[in-house]
Amino acid sequence: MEVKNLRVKSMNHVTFNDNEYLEQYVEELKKGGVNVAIGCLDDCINWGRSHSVWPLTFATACCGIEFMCVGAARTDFARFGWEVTRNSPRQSDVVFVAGTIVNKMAPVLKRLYDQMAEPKYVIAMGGCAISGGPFKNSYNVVKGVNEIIPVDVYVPGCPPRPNAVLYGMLQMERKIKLEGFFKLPKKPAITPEEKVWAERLAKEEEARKAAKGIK
Amino acid sequence: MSLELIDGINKIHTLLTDNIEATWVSLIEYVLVGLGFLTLYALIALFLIIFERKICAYFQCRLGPNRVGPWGIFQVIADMVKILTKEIIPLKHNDKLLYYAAPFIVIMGSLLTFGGLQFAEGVYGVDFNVGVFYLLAVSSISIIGVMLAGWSSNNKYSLIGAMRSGAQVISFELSACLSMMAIVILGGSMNLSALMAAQEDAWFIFQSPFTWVALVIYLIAAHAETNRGPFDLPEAESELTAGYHVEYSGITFGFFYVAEYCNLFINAAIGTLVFLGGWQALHIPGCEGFNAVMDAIPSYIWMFGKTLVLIFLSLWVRWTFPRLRIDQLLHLEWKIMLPFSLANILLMAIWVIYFK
Amino acid sequence: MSSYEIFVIVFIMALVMVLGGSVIGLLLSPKSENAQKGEQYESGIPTRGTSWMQFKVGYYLIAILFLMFDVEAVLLFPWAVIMKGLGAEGLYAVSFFLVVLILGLAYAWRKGALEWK
Amino acid sequence: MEDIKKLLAKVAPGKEVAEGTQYPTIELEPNEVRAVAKKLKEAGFDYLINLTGVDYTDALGTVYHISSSTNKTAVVVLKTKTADREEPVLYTVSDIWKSADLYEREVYDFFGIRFIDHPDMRRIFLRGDWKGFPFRKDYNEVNDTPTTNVNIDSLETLPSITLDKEGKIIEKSKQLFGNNEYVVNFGPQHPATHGVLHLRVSLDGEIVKKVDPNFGYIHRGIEKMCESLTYPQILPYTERLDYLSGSINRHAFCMCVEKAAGIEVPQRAQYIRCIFDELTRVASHLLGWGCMAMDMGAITAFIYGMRDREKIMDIFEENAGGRLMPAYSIIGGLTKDVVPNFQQTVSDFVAYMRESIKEYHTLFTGNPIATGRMHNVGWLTKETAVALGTTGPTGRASGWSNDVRKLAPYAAYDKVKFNEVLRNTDTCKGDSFDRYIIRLDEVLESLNIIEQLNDNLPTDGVNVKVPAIVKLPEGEYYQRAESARGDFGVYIKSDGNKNPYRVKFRSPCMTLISALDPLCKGEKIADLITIGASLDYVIPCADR
Amino acid sequence: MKKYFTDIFSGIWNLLKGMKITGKVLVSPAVTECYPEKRDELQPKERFRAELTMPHNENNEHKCTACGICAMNCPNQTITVNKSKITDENGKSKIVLDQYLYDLGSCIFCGLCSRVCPQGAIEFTNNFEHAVYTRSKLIKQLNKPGSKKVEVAKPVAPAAKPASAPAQQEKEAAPKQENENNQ
Repeated sequence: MEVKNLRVKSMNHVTFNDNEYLEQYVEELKKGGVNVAIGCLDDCINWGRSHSVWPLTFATACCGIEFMCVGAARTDFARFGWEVTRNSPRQSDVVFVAGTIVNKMAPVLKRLYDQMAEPKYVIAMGGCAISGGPFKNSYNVVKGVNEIIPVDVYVPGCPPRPNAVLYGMLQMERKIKLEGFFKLPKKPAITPEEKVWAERLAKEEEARKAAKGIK
Repeated sequence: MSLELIDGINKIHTLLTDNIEATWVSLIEYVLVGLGFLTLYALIALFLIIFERKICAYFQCRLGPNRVGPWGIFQVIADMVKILTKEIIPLKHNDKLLYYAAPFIVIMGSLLTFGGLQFAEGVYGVDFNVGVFYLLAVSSISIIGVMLAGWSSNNKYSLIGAMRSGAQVISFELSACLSMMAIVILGGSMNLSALMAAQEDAWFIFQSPFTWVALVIYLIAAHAETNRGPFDLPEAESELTAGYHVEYSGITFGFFYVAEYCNLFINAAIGTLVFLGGWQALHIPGCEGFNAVMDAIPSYIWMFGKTLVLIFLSLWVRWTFPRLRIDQLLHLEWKIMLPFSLANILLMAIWVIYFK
Repeated sequence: MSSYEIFVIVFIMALVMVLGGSVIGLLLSPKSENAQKGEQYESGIPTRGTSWMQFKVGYYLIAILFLMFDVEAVLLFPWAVIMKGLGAEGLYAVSFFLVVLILGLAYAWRKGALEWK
Repeated sequence: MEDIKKLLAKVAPGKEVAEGTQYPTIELEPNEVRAVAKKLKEAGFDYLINLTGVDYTDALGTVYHISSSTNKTAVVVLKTKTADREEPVLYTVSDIWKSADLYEREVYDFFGIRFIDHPDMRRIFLRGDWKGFPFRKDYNEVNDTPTTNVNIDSLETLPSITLDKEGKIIEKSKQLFGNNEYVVNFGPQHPATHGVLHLRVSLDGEIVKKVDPNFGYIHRGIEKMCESLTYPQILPYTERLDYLSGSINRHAFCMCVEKAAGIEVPQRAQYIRCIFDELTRVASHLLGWGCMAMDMGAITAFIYGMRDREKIMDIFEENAGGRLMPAYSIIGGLTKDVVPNFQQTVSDFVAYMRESIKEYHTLFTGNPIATGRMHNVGWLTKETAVALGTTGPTGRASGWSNDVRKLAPYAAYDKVKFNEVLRNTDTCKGDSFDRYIIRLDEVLESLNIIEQLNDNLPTDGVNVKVPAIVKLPEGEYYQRAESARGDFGVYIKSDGNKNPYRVKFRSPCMTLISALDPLCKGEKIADLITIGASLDYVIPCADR
Repeated sequence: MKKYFTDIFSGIWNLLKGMKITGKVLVSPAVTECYPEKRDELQPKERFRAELTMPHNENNEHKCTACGICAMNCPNQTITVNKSKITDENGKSKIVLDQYLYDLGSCIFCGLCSRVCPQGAIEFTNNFEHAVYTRSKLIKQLNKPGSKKVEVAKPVAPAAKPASAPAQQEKEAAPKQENENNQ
């Protein structure tokens, strides 16, 4: 689908920021050739996915309160069908990183992200999540969640007002609508750190099995 | 319309029997009936999901889904597409067989109950002489699925959720059962068609004051059996994050989601059939003109209309009250509802013998 | 539709629905691998020990009480159906039965079996 | 003041009370601290407000701010230090004042000072494998961000040290949970922990046996950052501590600096600051009420609370230019004067809110399910509240009168008539319901204050001249303020530069969290959530 | 026994009262503001700080003298002022602004920069729609290409912020602060 043909109800194409990114994305998609049938199916699935984005309830600090405001009556993200906040990462599609991520929290966020079911998205909400924000000089703060997990949309603000969050979610809706669904699976390479983790898990598994054997 | 529907079905039946062998005919018919059930089941779930989301939004002075299609009616379709294309996560350390069987049992439980309902005059899957009994029995199959889901996930939240749901559902099963018994006493039969016939002149709630008590008890118990708030202890969003289905992703979670809404419908439908006259129109004895007007409304509208009213009541309760704690739940069941329903049976029996 | 085939049909339909849905989900959905995906979810923290361990369930007594009352309820249903025919005599007989049942409930109540422990 | 000096001369004979300080201060040798502390406690000083670690570059030390639940306005400061920077040890006071438990862990985490006989010397905020102690002035370790190691093992063992007869240090350790205990993690990502608190809960069926709160999942090191910022630059950070009472924290910090630098703030600014403080309090309590309802399953009540809270956000946005972070107070006054229709908007809001509160009572307070879940759950006696230092609405629900607005009035609070909302201790012992209802009562009281201030708004300016670079004279300053969660304190130690030498914020939330374990023992999982909600803590405030 | 029944009925009565409240809301209109639909009406209040801007006049001129006080005052280095020294035709050397970079992604909107600016060259506007897909897009150059400092406004008229007293006196102290930093 062309970026220009992208329809978002009552918002014009030109009112959105960063259209260049989407255009580039479309160009890359086209390189692999477009199959009409798959393209059509893509559009159907993407229509569904883009209108049903269930966020994970994940809030660490101040942005979390503004995120609650987005869900409350005034802004009401239910209008977009995004109100089904799931507490389990298994059932959610997007994680709003609302608040500062510190050193101790980083592995937790990574684990939550890892446990989410594909396709999954990340919105960095507020200065802290984007770049460490106010705390970027601190010894304990992660300078941008994109160091830990891939971020799809950045919503600046400290904290962003609820409507700004809606705008960010509309940006994500546009991104989802453009994606080639069947080209989606992006397997992130397992980092050496993760290998250590995997080994540890394997060990635990062995211990568990051994314990079972004794019983 | 339901009668025309039956006529139509009969015509198809004769058409088929004239042309094809009898065994094939019944096979084709089975497939058609099955597909019909499935479609109705899915449609009702989809409708109820959007219905709840809209109503819940209005209770909370919000608008609810309104951007996908007119008034947001295609919202659930989008959800369905999304949930179908979500990854099903292969878990480690869980009991694979039970884990995948659990959604199946939940769906089967609610579909079986669904099969025992009457949707309009003459539109039903099966008509038993123990119909009420059957509905009571199969509607509690789902709970096995819930417990299996909670246990097989090997997750602490889900395990606690499963335990709670066990305690909850077996408790409220009792009240539901006893409140139905009051109706069986009044109607003198367990056959749904017979009960329908008994309500032709007046619905059961107009036949005896004790039906009201039974109805209230039944509604509370049925609400509790659907695991929806204030009785959502097995899910307990704020305590157990998502309770028994915390590890389910993609469509496997979707099955629980769909079954939850179908159970909502099924419980309301049973309540309608047994207490509110099912597909029978509202009749006032001796008021012929009024009765004729009421009769003009098709029976399926009566059925679904009354069911929707009950569902709306259930939603109203859900979106107003906080969740019960497990001891409050048991207090409510064992110390309030059970004595009341036992007393109600006796009183109903006395009423039937001496005042009717 | 004659009678009990409905169960077979519904059973098959449930199977069709669950299997069909799962197959579509498995075929269509994108997948990814990582070390932590299959682990248990517990608010983002690794589980301590296993979840399948001896666990005190408070509803054991409740289950037994339920069993008692449910069996009685099953016994009462046939009476309920033909109650009109039995008339007052049947009622007296059954109310005796019910009183015993209610006494049992009162006893359990008194003994604190209905409290969640 | 004189009485306290006499008392100090009695409990610490031969020690000089320092001259020219805000509170009577005495400096002690490490081994004298416990004896003096015990005597002080016997003399009625049972409330440890704050315990601050300080790096004096040549020594490491601690500062104790101590007050009393009976003689409420009295504050005493004790100080002690040890010159050993390699293996610094001090004596614990956690058995004398229970609230010192977490504070001492914090001092260990930041400065590496270990406390003899403290039962639990785990790191509190930083990961167990963290290198170095970041608040020391010579800290220069580099710690990288892990993405996989969740490091749960370091939470299991409780190290502690004790002295043997010769005075040598003996290391000990204890297991936190038994091997066969059913331990469930609640949080960090959990809808009911109000942030990223990590509770490790040992369960026996539905019953909670032990709660072990873990902090640090949002520890941003604000206090350390403050040491390299100028005073005006610190202001935005104070708002991000307890973001629900941001204005109040900012106000407290401004006051502390203003008092130290001798800046007189115009009356109008004082009044408006107070109105904003009270509006913040109302907003915070509304959110607290809503979250409590949501944690108990009534999502609709939460939405109603948020609906009314938006009206306050509108007032903030219109006047200060920010919603959650108004950034209105600056050193010397306010950024701008209020908009012309401010008084009208506020009085409209007050009238609206009074009606809403009635609605809340019908919707939720009267609900038998809600009351059943809150009554007789999580009893916090007055003694425990004082010992744990759980101030604010939580303490007042237990009958402990601790409203800083009353006992040390600041800004315009001495010019308005209001009651300190207390729950009668004869009829209730401070259960969840008391903590719940006191917030709604406080909202009404806040509305009273707002109304009085709003009607008598003075007309002098909103700010005064302050030098571009604010420098505080050398010394230590402490300012208390009543935030929505209790006694918020700002401790500034200045060495005369434009940056503070050490800043410490006394977080009311940390002590609230420490109350979780004693309150939840023997209650059900559902009660754990209710009690947590009724304490109404904000984790970023505790973690700082 | 009596308490048992009164408890039940008062309980039911209170539950019904609660349902009445929600029922009332059900029939009253929603308070939702439809953001993208009514985008034009839903602008934030005038004072709302959502983005730092440098106003340019019609000749593409701004008031910034590249003194860097804003960058110095920013708590977390959100602002970078790149300046260069040029010699004009009269042989006088002066400092001109090359790039005024502003990192929206880490700004905390405290308003310190615009308050301390001696020229009133920067101000906060309330355009809040900034969400992007790439983080680098959030670093904005505030001076427009080819723009230069407005020349006429030599004696800076504090027209932009007349009432604000601290801004004024901070202006006076500004050069001092700069000197201090240079030492």
